Amino acid sequence: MNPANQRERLEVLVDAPLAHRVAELAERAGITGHTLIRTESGRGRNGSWSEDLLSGATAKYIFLTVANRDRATRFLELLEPLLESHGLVVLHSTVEVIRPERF
Amino acid sequence: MNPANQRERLEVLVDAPLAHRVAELAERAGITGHTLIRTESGRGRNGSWSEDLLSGATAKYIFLTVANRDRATRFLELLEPLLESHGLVVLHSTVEVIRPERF
Amino acid sequence: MNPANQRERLEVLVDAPLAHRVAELAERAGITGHTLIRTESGRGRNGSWSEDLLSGATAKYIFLTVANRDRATRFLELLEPLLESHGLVVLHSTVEVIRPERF
Amino acid sequence: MDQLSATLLSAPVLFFLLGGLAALARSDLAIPETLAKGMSLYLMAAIGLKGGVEVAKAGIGTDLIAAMAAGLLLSACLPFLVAPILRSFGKLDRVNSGAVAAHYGSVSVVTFVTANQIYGGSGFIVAGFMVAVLAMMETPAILSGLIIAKRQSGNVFDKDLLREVLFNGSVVLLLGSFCIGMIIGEQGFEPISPLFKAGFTGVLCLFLLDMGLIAVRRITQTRSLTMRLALLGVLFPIANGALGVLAGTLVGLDAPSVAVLGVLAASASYIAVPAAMRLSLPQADTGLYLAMSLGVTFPFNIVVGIPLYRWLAETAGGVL
Amino acid sequence: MDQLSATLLSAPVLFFLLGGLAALARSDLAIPETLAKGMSLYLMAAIGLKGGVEVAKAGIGTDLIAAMAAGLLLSACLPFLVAPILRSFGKLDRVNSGAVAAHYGSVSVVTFVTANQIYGGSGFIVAGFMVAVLAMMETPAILSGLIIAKRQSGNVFDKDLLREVLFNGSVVLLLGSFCIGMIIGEQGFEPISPLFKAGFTGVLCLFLLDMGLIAVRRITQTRSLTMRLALLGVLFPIANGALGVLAGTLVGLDAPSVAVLGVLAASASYIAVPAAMRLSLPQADTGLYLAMSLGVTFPFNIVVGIPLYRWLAETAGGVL
Amino acid sequence: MDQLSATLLSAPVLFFLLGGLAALARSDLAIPETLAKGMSLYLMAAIGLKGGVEVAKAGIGTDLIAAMAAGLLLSACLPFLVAPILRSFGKLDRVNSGAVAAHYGSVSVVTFVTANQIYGGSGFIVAGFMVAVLAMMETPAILSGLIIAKRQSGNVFDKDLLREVLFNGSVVLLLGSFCIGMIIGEQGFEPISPLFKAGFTGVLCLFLLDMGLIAVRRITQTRSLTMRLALLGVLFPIANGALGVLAGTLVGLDAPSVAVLGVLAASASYIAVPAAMRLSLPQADTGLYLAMSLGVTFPFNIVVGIPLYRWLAETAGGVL
Ligand SMILES: Nc1ncnc2c1ncn2[C@@H]1O[C@H](COP(=O)(O)O)[C@@H](O)[C@H]1O
Ligand SMILES: Nc1ncnc2c1ncn2[C@@H]1O[C@H](COP(=O)(O)O)[C@@H](O)[C@H]1O
Ligand SMILES: Nc1ncnc2c1ncn2[C@@H]1O[C@H](COP(=O)(O)O)[C@@H](O)[C@H]1O
Ligand code: NA
Ligand code: NA
Ligand code: NA
Repeated sequence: MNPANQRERLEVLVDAPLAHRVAELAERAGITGHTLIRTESGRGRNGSWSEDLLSGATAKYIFLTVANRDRATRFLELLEPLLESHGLVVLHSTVEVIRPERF
Repeated sequence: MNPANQRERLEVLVDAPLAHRVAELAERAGITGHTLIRTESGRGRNGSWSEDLLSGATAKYIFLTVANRDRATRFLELLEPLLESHGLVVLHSTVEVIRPERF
Repeated sequence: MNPANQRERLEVLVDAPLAHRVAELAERAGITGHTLIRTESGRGRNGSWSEDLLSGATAKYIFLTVANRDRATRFLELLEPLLESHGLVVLHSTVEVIRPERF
Repeated sequence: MDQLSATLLSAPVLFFLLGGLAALARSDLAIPETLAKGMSLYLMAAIGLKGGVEVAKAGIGTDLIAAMAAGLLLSACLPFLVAPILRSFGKLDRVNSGAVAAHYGSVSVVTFVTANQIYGGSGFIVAGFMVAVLAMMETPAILSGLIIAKRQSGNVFDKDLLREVLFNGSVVLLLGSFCIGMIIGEQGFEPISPLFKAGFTGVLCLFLLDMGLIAVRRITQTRSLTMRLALLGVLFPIANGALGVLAGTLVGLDAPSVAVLGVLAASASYIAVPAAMRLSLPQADTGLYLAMSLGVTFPFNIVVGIPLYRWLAETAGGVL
Repeated sequence: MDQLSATLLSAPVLFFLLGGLAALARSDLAIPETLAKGMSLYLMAAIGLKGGVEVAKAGIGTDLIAAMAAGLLLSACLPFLVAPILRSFGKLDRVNSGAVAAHYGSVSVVTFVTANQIYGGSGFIVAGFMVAVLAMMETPAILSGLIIAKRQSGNVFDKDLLREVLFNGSVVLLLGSFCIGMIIGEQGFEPISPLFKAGFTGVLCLFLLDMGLIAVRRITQTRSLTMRLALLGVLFPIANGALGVLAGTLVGLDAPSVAVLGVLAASASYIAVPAAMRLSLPQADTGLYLAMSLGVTFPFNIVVGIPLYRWLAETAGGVL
Repeated sequence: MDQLSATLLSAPVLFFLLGGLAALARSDLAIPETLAKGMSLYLMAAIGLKGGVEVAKAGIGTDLIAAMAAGLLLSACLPFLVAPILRSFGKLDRVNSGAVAAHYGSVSVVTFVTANQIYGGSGFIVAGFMVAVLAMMETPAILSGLIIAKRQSGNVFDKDLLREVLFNGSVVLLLGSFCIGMIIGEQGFEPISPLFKAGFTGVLCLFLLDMGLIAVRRITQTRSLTMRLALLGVLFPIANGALGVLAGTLVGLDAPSVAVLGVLAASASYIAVPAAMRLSLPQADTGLYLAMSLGVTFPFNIVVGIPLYRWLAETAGGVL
């Protein structure tokens, strides 16, 4: 892998009604792009959930964003206070991208 | 990356009607959480499929779980016998997590 | 990780009506399998989008495929000309697979 | 009780029971979420239109004002009555008791619709303007619940929440359809009545089938519903329903409207409030409030509550 | 054959053909999966209710018992007749022949519904209780298919499967609606008849449009449908349909019910069985059994089979 | 203008305005995409059937041929009139001006349907065959738009695109239902008329509610809609509508058909064309053409255009 092309890949599991708050934080950290991925259901320490359009309270998305190290670090700092209260799960890894200047 | 925060990321592509069996195996391996991700369609050696709510026989999910090495290894052992018969695809990588004690 | 089991993981964010073109390129590169993952919405330099079944013009999928290095490289070469015109985002990482001869 | 068996043997309630039994037997019967959402939107548009058309016919009277005032008061105050009991007897913390209390102050559209259907089927006709009361009662309870939950910390409200409260989708659709009904009147309603009137009871059946499935699954999936809380899920609607009947009788509504005000007070939200709580009180236990509202109170109201509040209304009308 | 052209020129069958042609032309016409699922649930609820209401009117007779017995026998036995041919002539292995055989023992709700519609349209009225027979025939074939597939290995059944067989969603919905129809009777059905009766044929048209698309796509996408298996997909319904007609005539049903028992025997499942096979025989080839059932047998029955089994039933009635 | 207030006070248009207001207030009211897609398919099947049944009654005359010729010409030529203005006044590049121009040459099914509904409601009855004209006008503009966008580079068409143009889902459904309507005639339509006729206006209301939400969100979300382009989004329908009225009058159609040809020429596609553009001109700005077509031109036509083109048609009929 070419380290110049490496960027941080962040995945945040977030409740649907809160997704746009996470997007705002990403934007505040200077991250310009993200993609929300659809989930079906899941289980954690707080029991199981599945998509529920009726109450709109239990659907979750995976917020996926790729960014350079600086922005990723800033984003994680901004997320910090929400982690416990909002029950977020955050995964962090690295990927190689094409046209790295975009991220 | 801080190795103390590293956990195993397992993704299992599984038929919708079998997803809860995979979840049971994960639980038996001591894994407390997972998320099912929605797919649309795919192609493999056995031809192509796409989501099909009518017969309920051809939809698939990606079963995503993050766990420490011990549990991940146990889970993979439990999955072993299903791999061939159930046509599972298993991907394994590592991620950095926040609050690693949860996984 | 056992390097003999390592394969390339490619994720391509692609517009729904163009997904089957990407699949054709993968096949031309000798890649036999892929999975399309559903997304909900996203934001990039060209503004934000969300799934839109009415016009069918703004939905996107994540095209996920796992392949050995040769095929992955060939696939990326074939994708090259589409990157700019089709606004694709390509992520590249490595995963460990079970039954590596399949990929 | 003749009322009770008439309720239990109506098609909508039978479909609700079928859904509940299917979920108990752990059948794989399931109605896709998207369709449930669509049916819920349809029911709101239809009930709004119907109410508006009736008001266009009957005119707006002082009854409407009185009923709205009573409804607003109930929605805003019930959470404050309910919350202390959730904390002491129910053993919930402040945040969860605020979240649950907001649900009991607010209302359930489908309980309202089912009550209208069952009452109307036996000639006990509810006034059209009660739809407007339904819409008004959806959101004040959200503010009360948040005040309870956040009494100490300063910022109770943010702009997201305010929008949620004022322009909540179900409130907009109910009030909007109500206004459209008032504008188009009976004549303008005619071309759309095959969809919104003739199809109504049938859609309600399918929707209640799904609610039966959801109600039972909510109870069996949750980990935090204690016996005490389940008991409160039955006692709250009885007490709140009685308060609703009392309020309606005092402001001088007719018996069917009094009964429906009882139904509204007794019912607990499962649309507007859960989404607002997820936004404003993400620490609260979603599984818990949905289990209480959808799993316990909703079935109780559909099966027992609807005839009960009618009986209370008729009794109160005779006594007061 | 006058029957055949009457069938071919009815709106539901024309929509089916439209879907097939669109898929052949590789048009991008598509009906979202969720809506197809919703229409399928609607059709089951409607047909169940309708049958129940009719039984409430006509009463339960010995006919019902006779038809149920014949149906159960057919569903349980047909897989054992079909499987050896799939192995020898069709060249399938044990597991796949068991899986496919289960589909042919079970039934297709929409073939049943379409037959009812087309027969009824020309005054050949099918008894309401045949809906119960339809429901009973859904799942016995699953057990037979598993016995065939797993003859050697010990554990044929597990608890997931048993639940699938007993409380399969479509069985629960069909039988549940049937019971609700019996309870509410004609009078209770009236308020819901605009949705469940007036709307029925129209929804069937849209559903068959989708089935036409699916049928052709199933055939073109699969890799494992050989000419031999496609041929069996046409021969099985003819043979099974004839057996169904024979059984119905022997137990003394009237001609329309005999014809519909033929339709049931001839039809192949595409809802209950595929999901059960995916669960219990994951090694079997999903593409294959869906291609045979949806891609070959379903269109054959809709276009040719429905008039054919009627003709057989009328002929057998005269001869026996 | 009496026409205008009759339009504005009809239920479908009021629901459209409700959707627009809700989106302006940033309410969270939303109709799931799948249901919008389903309603759109339903409207196309229903309008196709209705047109076919009417043609079966009235017979095919020279009117049909004249209207089809005029429609084809309009669809193929309008992009060439519109594109230069998009480049000069609108300041778009070649690719984007071709993409946007294709939308204005093609047509909007729902604008057509709403016009039919509103005209028909006041006894201004549009001929059934105009549905066939609608279907014919969907796709020629796609080819014109691509010729504009790709004038230099050689390969304008590939096989995907050709299929898209010839067998586009909405064209197949419209023409297919039209043919089915012609085959089954009034008698065969009767059993399906509760769904496709009685339910029609109601579904149109719910669909327009969603279109109101979408229209406003399209405008507020896009970054590339300049004031100049928004102005063109209003001027194009007026000019194209006048050309459509002129063409219809010249080929000798009756006033209602002339008005509807004006509506078709004035309307901009939001189904067939955007998907084709995404496929063939992926570099073009999706947000831009959807904002112009759905956000500006669609609301203008629904609220102002429909009465305007009728007035033009009646005036032109008197003058020419
Ligand atoms: N180990 C895990 N792997 C994947 N997803 C998880 C994991 N733990 C929790 N989740 C997801 O995060 C949600 C909330 O987790 P919790 O806060 O533990 O209830 C769960 O419902 C899962 O969807
Ligand atoms: N190389 C691959 N990359 C991603 N997904 C794959 C790959 N191979 C197979 N799959 C998925 O796994 C399913 C089953 O694969 P198979 O057993 O080869 O038919 C396929 O339909 C794909 O959805
Ligand atoms: N940094 C990023 N991380 C994740 N997804 C992205 C990122 N940038 C762009 N995307 C996705 O790619 C789409 C197109 O990007 P763009 O071409 O920048 O508008 C966006 O709408 C997002 O869904
Ligand atoms: Na209440
Ligand atoms: Na059968
Ligand atoms: Na046009």
